Amino acid sequence: MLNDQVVVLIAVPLLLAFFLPVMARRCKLTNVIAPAVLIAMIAVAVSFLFAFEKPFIVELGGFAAPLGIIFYIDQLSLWMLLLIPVMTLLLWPWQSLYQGSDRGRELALYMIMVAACSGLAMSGDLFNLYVFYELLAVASFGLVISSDKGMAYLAGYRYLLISAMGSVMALLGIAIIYFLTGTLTLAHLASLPDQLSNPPAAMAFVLILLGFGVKAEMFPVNAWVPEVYQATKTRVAALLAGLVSKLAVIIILKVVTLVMPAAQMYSLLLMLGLAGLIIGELSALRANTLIQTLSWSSIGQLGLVFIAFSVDSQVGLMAGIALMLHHLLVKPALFLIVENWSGSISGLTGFAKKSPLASILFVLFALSLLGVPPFPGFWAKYLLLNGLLEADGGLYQFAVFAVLAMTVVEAIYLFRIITTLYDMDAAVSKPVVATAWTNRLSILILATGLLAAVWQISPLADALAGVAAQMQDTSAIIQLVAGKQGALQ
Amino acid sequence: MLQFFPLLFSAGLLFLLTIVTGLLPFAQAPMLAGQGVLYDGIASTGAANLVTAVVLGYRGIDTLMELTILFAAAAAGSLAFSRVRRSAGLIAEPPYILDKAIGFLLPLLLVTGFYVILHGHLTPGGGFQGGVLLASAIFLPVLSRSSAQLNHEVISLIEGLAGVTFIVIGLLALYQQGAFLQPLFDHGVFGSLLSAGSLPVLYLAVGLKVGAELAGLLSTLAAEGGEDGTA
Amino acid sequence: MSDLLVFVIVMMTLVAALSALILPNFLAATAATTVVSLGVAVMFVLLQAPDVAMTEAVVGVGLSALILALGLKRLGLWQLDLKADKEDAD
Amino acid sequence: MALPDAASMMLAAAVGLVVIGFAGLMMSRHLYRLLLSLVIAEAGANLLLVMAGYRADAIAPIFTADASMPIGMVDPIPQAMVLTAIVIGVGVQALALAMIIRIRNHYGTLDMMELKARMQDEFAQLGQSATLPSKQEQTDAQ
Repeated sequence: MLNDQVVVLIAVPLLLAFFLPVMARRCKLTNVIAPAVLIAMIAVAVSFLFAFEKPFIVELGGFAAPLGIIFYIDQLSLWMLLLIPVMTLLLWPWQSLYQGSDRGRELALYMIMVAACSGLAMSGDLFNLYVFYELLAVASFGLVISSDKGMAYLAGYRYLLISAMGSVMALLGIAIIYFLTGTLTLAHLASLPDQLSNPPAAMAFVLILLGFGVKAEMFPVNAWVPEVYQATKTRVAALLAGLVSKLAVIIILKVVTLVMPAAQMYSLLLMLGLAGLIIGELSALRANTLIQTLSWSSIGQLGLVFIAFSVDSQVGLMAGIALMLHHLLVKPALFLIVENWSGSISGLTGFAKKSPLASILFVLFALSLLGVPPFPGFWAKYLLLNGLLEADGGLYQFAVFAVLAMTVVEAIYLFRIITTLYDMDAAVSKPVVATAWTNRLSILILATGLLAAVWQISPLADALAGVAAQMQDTSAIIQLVAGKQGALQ
Repeated sequence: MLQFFPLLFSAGLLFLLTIVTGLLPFAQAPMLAGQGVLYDGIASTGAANLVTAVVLGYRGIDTLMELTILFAAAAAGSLAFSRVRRSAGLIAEPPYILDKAIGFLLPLLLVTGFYVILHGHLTPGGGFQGGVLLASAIFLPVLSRSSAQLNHEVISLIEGLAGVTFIVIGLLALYQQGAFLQPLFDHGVFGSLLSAGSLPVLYLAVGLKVGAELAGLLSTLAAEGGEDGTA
Repeated sequence: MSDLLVFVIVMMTLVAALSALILPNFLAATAATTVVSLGVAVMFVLLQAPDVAMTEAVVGVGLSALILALGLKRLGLWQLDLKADKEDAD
Repeated sequence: MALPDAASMMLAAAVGLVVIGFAGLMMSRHLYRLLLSLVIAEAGANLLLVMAGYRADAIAPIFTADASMPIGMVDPIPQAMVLTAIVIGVGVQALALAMIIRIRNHYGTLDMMELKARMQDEFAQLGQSATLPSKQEQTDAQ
């Protein structure tokens, strides 16, 4: 059947990854083969996006739901399956420190990351999510240290410790849930609310939330973010902030909507999101390099995403998905633009004179990040405020003020950067490094995407509403899984 | 010096986990999924060891991903040392006993390793445990003779081929039976060595891959890399 | 399973875990970690999990100890005497 | 002295290992000790997971001549999961050790507080200096 073929999106990058170190030693073709495979994956993902409107499940190994592992694929998964190879290709490491089989190993880590992300987008099994998450974690440690600097190893080790601590927490949570229910399929867990409405289950949920929250840059477990993003290569930071964090958010979204749709859990998510937003944006205000600013702002933006998902309604889901996809597009572009603008922000005075195009694009993306009207960022924030105003509860009202106040803070630091860039009177203090054409192409593609989103905003909104409706209809998922099970017995 | 906050956190965690585990139904596992595996395991996989049935059949993709994690860790580990000046082996003078014992230990470890791997579907053991034994067998010469160096090309070839075998068997199942990693072939006579269809083949791939991966990691940690130019 | 046996093993494991954090000599701390793995492996046997016990024994007691020992050598922390390491600050 | 029953003692062992590991992760300053703490915490989590599938008076889930019926066997799924988790753990551990060795070679110390301070210094320098990262990377690489 066609729907079972979706696993090739995991199998093929892995197949390539296992061979890359051997292959890279022998021939120089690896620099072409890996991107070619990514392009083929994009084609496959597009064909899937057009072929399937309704959610479907894939039984791995042909074993029905509670016994085996299932993939549950809805519209959001299909979108992510498309975006994963696209973003990886845009942030591809065309230049490298490594040669020979080590170059092959570096590329293999990228392909493994692609496979792990695709798996996370599809998996519908709690432990399988954990395994894919660990795979993503190990691949990202490898990417972080691939800049081969002392501080990258140190930041990477601190990241590894936090991440491994999170994994232990997630594993404890999974163990507690298995104690209570004896099953791991998310859709099956969703049909067992009685076993899961007690204190141990709540504890398990908090542990899982914190565990998977590490990569999603969630509040108490995000200390690694500014360190790693500053210490490693900027494009790896872009990949972690743009793509990897979104997949971690999707895990949390799956667990919240299916396993634990309780009011307390939504308020917990709201509080963590608020803390992330406030701390992230206020620290961004104090940052003195662009990379620092962008990493703190990334924490703030993901705080916004969590706030959106804490609203238990279709508008909330829609706002969350919109914010997520918007950040996925904008943050990597900003990281790519500032890749060669190192040093303090004040050192960038008058840079717009030397590199006008990059400065204009920076302003464009910054305005969208801030949420200025014609840009998609505005509509995402607008949806979020709508959802928050509809929800009742004092904390949600407070969240409205917090979101608005933090938007002002965001405006302050972004405009400070922009005015520095466009300070036309000052002499440019340092030379501008030309960016590689591949970089420029990536940035231009992302900018085109952003402008296309401005132009096509209403069909996009309809599509988003459809995705959100599918996500909210959890009973459909339960029935889909249970129906398959009944048919087999 | 003891810090206040970590102590408080640990005490809180201890308290919460104690309360929560006290509430858990110990020794009466609900087994919503497990019961099905117990009754259906032999019919769908043919393995007498049901843990193997789960590892390679019901949750085969977990195992594939786990192999990939080892691969990624080994790749990242060797990236870490790839740009460092290589130094000589770790041990300058091999201990006499180790040097003499190696001729006897090496075949023993290899045979035990393969035995454990190939009986994984019948008795406790399997690809991981056997793979670790293989890794120590491969690594032993490096430990005992400073001159012996692992052939990294062969190691990466083995790990590549083993991984590819696992995926190709999975894809074969996808195109023949309709599902990725579905068990293939006849189940054979229950309880005999050549039974359980494709499971022993998969376990052999797992064992070889784990062995090659870990041997590579060990030799990376042991032999390569001298002093870094300091900062 | 006999209660006394379980008690002894649990105590051994917990004491070993604590001493892995407290012992000033890193070789001894590594050995204590291996004892933790050993204790956990025995508990796996008591919990009717022979496969897991075998893995924990092979990996935790054998491989992991080997990896940690190689690390100790490379880090220059391999000291057989009981003198406290200067770099250990906790 | 009456001993508590075996079940609660083993649960206590799992909880104890996790808490000891976490306490070590938060209180240690030495990079190698942090890694040991991680190994201990992982062992505790694995133990809890195996217990999730345990049943009183049940046998191991392996069919033999003596045990040919599936009744009264423990749950095989958590055992398979722990098998996976153990191997993942050892992979991460080896990678962590490789990173520690590189950190030690680069900075010459293994004390987390000192290393953290030095990393913050480096970041502060990045914020002040006008050097470009591409050049710095090249000098680093040599």
